[in-house]
Amino acid sequence: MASIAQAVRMALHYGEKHLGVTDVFGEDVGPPLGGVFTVTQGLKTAWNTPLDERGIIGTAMGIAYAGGRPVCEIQFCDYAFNVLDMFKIAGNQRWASAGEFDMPIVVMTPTGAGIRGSLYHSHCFESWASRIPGWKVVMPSNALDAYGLMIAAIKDPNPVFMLLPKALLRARDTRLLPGEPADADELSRMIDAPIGDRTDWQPQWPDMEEYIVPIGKAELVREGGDGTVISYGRLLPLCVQAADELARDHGHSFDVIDLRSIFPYDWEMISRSVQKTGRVLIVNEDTEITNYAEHLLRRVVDEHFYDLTIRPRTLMGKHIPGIGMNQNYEINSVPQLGDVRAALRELATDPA
Amino acid sequence: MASIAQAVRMALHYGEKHLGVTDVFGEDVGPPLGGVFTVTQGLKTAWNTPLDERGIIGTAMGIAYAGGRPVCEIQFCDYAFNVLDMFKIAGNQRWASAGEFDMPIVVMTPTGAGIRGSLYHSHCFESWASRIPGWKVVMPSNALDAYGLMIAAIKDPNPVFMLLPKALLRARDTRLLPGEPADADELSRMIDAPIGDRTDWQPQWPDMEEYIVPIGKAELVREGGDGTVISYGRLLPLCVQAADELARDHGHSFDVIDLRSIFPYDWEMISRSVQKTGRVLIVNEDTEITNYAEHLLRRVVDEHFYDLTIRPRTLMGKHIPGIGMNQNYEINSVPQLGDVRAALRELATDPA
Amino acid sequence: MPELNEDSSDLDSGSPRRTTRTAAPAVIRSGREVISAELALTLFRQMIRTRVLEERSIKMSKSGEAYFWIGGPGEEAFNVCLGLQVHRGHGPAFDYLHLHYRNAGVMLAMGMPMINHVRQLAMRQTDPHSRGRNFVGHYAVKAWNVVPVSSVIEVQFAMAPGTALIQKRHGGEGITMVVGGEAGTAEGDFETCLNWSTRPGQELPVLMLVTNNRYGISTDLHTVCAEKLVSDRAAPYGIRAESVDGNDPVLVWNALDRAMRYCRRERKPFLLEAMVSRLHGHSSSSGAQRVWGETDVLATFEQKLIDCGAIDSVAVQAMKDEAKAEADAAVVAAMKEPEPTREDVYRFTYAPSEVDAVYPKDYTGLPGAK
Amino acid sequence: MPELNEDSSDLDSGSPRRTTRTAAPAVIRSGREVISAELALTLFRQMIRTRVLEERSIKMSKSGEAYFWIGGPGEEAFNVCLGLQVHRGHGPAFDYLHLHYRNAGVMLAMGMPMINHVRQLAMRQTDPHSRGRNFVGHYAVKAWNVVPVSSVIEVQFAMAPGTALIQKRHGGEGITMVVGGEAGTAEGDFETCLNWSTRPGQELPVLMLVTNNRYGISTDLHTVCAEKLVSDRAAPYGIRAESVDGNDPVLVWNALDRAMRYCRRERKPFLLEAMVSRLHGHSSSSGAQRVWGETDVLATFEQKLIDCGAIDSVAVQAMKDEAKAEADAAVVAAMKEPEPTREDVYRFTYAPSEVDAVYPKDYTGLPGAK
Ligand SMILES: Cc1ncc(C[n+]2csc(CCOP(=O)(O)OP(=O)(O)O)c2C)c(N)n1
Ligand SMILES: Cc1ncc(C[n+]2csc(CCOP(=O)(O)OP(=O)(O)O)c2C)c(N)n1
Ligand SMILES: [Mg+2]
Ligand SMILES: [Mg+2]
Repeated sequence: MASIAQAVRMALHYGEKHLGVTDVFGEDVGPPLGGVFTVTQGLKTAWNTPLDERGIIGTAMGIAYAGGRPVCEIQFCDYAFNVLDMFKIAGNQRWASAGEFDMPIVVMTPTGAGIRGSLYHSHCFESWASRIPGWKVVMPSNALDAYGLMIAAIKDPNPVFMLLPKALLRARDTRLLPGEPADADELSRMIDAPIGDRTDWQPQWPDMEEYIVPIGKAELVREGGDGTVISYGRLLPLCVQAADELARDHGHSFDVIDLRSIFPYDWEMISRSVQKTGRVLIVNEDTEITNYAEHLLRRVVDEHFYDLTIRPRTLMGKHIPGIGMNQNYEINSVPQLGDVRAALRELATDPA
Repeated sequence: MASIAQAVRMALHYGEKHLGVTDVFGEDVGPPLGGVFTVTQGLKTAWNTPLDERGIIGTAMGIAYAGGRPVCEIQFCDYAFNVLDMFKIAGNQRWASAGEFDMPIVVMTPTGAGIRGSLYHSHCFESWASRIPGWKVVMPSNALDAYGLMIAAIKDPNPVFMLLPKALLRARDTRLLPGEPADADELSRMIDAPIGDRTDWQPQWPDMEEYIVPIGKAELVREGGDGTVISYGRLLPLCVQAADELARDHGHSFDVIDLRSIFPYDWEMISRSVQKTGRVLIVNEDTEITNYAEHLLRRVVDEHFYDLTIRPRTLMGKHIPGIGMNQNYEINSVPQLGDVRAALRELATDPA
Repeated sequence: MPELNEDSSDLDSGSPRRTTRTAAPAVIRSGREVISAELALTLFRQMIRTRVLEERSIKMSKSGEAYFWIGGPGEEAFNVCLGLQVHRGHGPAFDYLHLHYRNAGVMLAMGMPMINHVRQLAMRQTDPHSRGRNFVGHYAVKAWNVVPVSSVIEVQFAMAPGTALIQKRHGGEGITMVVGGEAGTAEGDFETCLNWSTRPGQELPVLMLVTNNRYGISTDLHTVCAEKLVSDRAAPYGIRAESVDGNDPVLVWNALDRAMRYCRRERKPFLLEAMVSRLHGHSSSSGAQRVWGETDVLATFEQKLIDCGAIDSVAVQAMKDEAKAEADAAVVAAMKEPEPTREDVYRFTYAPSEVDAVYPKDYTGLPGAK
Repeated sequence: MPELNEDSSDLDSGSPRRTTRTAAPAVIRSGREVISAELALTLFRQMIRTRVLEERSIKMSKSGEAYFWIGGPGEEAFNVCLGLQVHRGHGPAFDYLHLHYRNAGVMLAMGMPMINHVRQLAMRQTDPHSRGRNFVGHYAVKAWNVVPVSSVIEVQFAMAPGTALIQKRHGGEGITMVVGGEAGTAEGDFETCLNWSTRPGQELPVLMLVTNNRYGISTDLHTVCAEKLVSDRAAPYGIRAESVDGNDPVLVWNALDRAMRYCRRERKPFLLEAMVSRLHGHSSSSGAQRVWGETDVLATFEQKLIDCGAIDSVAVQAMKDEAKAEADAAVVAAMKEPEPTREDVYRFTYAPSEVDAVYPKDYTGLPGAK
């Protein structure tokens, strides 16, 4: 029943308590705010940094060098673009030093559109992240996965990007996290900071259990024979919804794959499904030129060209310089439920 | 007969004299060095900046706002990764301001491997650049195109990346640029700075003529029916060499397309050729995940899936954190002539 | 418009006591500094207009007529004093402005009609700054050298040397002004501006302006930064600098006047820090509620003007009413204007280019796309 | 090895005149500062070893045994004095070193065998720093807290606060040292280090070290930067700072000693700038020819030691011969070692991970690739 924001917070708490996390930091990450999306409220090791993304990533690297276990935040992925060089360095430390130095850092950052964020709170990061060798990149679409992926990210001794679909941060899971109290209101009373003065507030952490979503493992969230739909993050629920509607209204059924890990990705599951259906659609909201979906499509074409019965497809955001504030911009440049439904319909019905 | 370095230099001189270029600047771009690759020697408006890439791009934007016409350099594209946010801003100025402000800047930067540059003088930039909407991106493979593309880049009132394949910078064209003296030694005496003290040196510029390679226009450098080969920059000459060898030794013939413009690209030429051959191979040296070649492949699959007679292919660099100093790393991670030849051979011979 | 009077903004709260003085003063003083009473009233009127527009904007963000608000309540003195001293025009002979997102007062004082602010806030197609694309306060006015405001903190400080470089070459008195908050000075771009403005023999007429409200969103400056004053950062570069109480219009006016005069004449940089209040928190994302602990420059200036007899409370009320009417009219008009459409998505991506074979006019989607 | 004697390096040129003094001095002076004669000879010997290794490296880059050279001839005093004062070891109780590409002398003084430098230069599989992947001088030694040197200028200054933060918590006397050139201080990362090392109540034991050779490749500092001294940059943050003549080993030793002592005890940052020479230009890319206009710290120190009777020229020559023999032996041995192979390309990309379903051990190419 937790939201993604709560799930990540509880995973970080678990990390502080059991996995040696020493520092959770970033702009407005510490008290009093606990993160612009409440993700870091009440955490013991959370602290506020200067407004300096390069300092955040550099310091995280330094902490990791010295044996600390840092989780840092870039407040919005839109503000990570002055620090790609340091991401590249973090990703190459082990390779460059031939195994002398690991770089166990987690960088979490909200990504994607859907909160009327205009030009600078709507960017995507997965395609950029996928281009930085040496990193792992994960992106949950629900709270349970967020919990399990964050714990995996902390345990992994390599740099990991935890991309959080910002429009889903408040979305509640239908399932309970292991250790979470059954009553959502009780959870909220325990771990959500009160409105107003918080100086004396302390969270009461539920006794959470370890739960891991292995990096590189996708989840098959719907099963069917009329096509393979690959997505993750914010658009995954739309794919599921469209698949369910098409099942109900037209009897089409799809394999819907929640990729969860952008890199490494679960090629085995993709491959198996494509061989079965011969039809594939990859859906994300990032801009459409040199988009990570195009990589997946290339893999599919490389290895399953002769298994495809129809043209393999992508559904992505338009190649434009930003998401406009007026909703007419977003609606017409980022895939919407209607677009997803239409694409799935076509996937199922296009004559082979 | 000019080298690419000389051709760019002469285009910049032409720009200063006839097209209103006000500033050519970057680290070591001005006297005494005139650029680490000699590209800016002797230019009237060339000046040295502090060692600060963000200052370089920011200042270029400011100069453009105030009506100047800047061409700036990032010394190696490997050092552009702390300034992607500013590239994004430059690319969105016109869109964000709904046409109020243009952003006529040219950013030139050496890209790619081939000079034993180890981790930080071997990166590619075209895949990154292609992800920045609002920019145009060009990349010559020979001196004449370098001259014509640089003049086009200067004339274009939008931001343009001029990516220079660093390993080809000293490669001489077999053709003359319009206005270039016929004797290469004479050219060198006229415009190459002397070794040693340069304080009193002045270049003698030949009277160059305007020559434009339109942005978005590819060149068909070889024609044939056994497959379409799309490349640009450093690997283009390897594709041509491989095609010529295969023509001579095995009678295969290919359309070899020098793309020249990464964005916008010449879709018409690609499309026509793919329709003709039904076989396509895209070659570049950038890392293989979320690579620009995968975008082109996706376009081909989108529009010509049913025209393809065999699996469409890409040949790209490996997804690793760097190019290693020892040649065994580069040889085994970046496409070499042998790899290109093998890929072309397969393209022509794979049974439909 | 009945809502107008029902709108109990904090402008109306705390009715200042009337003065007993009779003769209107010629000048308004603060310590040793003065401005003319006439100027003081002009400032005051523009500050009221600014505050009213901001309050109306906050209301819109809560009513659903708009979605996001960010702005400068508490910074009116600084913004208005700045806007009124700009040499407004196009090209390097005039001033360039690299603003951030709290500068409505600058724009109003320069002459921007309220409706242009509202059009952006209400995401209208008629929004001249961004065609309904950008957040409110993200102005862009080519005719006035107001370069596009970006949400990305501090990047404007890396761009400012560029406009100033052209101005230095051009000659004359045009200068570049660049504005940002104090937290943002932690980004390297602030240093870039200091450094690039002082290359030997190439000193640039850049007026660096920092509005120090002591917070970056929720983060108290004193918990993350050791500097006593942001203006101390100028010293290593030999840049002149000053810090001024931004809640005192007399001091702010004169500090800006001195700083601008220096930049205009000497063609060299200056760093001016103004200590300001943040009266509605960071933005609508943090609730935009009125904060009561901080000095309200409008209230204190009003009291001062009344105390010294420069104005009476009737005239004050009239100014406020007038400003509210202006703001309301702007909102009513803007809300009737059309929204951007699907066709707007690609527009104004590329400037027309005679050397581009694919996009000679504007962006039309992927190359060759139907 | 006959080549050894044929190799007429500039070490042998300009034979210093013999001293007439007889009793060896107990201390070596420079103005009011002193070091013991014993220490001076140790420094001198390590400086010779460093110079010899660099000269041998340049030779390799010209002979084709290697391809690229960059290093620190002219900075020997600074580098050796630094290396000898490091608290060497693993973990936060010991010093962390964030070096750049001119610090061979630091590593030799710390005890690195010459061959490990040569292995990297010669791109051998046995190169412990990078397995033949990185440029020479890009050291990485986990056991000594020497974090990987990166070619990217100044990023080490953004990382240094991180290691120092852990050291501050850990207690003890371990400090973080970060080294870079003067041109690089124009990057924002230098400011990041100043700022993050002085968060109120969180001051960090970071010793920021700038070797000022007045050039960034071809660019004269005084043409692009107004600062009088890089060390002036510390002032706004209340950081202690000093500039020292890097061509005087006595002064450098003591300046480093004071700075380190301050950081170790006070757990606060210090900025030390050393004015140094650049005796072979920027790198092999710019020819690596000997530059004759600059002070050669090795020659002047040799003269000083001879003048005061601390050593005689026979002993000097013996030291040089010994160093050359050591360097030559290292080269001969390294060149016999294997090169990396095709199989090395992917190795050491990822650390083994029990939570990774695809790469539990290391990278194996694209996921699921055969
Ligand atoms: C590069 C960047 N990082 C983070 C943010 C998110 N953000 C928006 S405003 C803000 C605080 C700015 O504080 P300050 O510079 O003091 O200006 P103020 O809002 O107080 O006027 C932050 C962190 C951003 N917009 N840009
Ligand atoms: C971020 C970055 N930009 C540019 C370069 C290219 N480059 C290598 S060394 C150098 C000059 C460095 O000068 P300085 O910091 O003074 O150090 P020095 O080499 O003089 O010791 C430059 C520009 C780089 N390595 N990294
Ligand atoms: Mg602030
Ligand atoms: Mg230097």
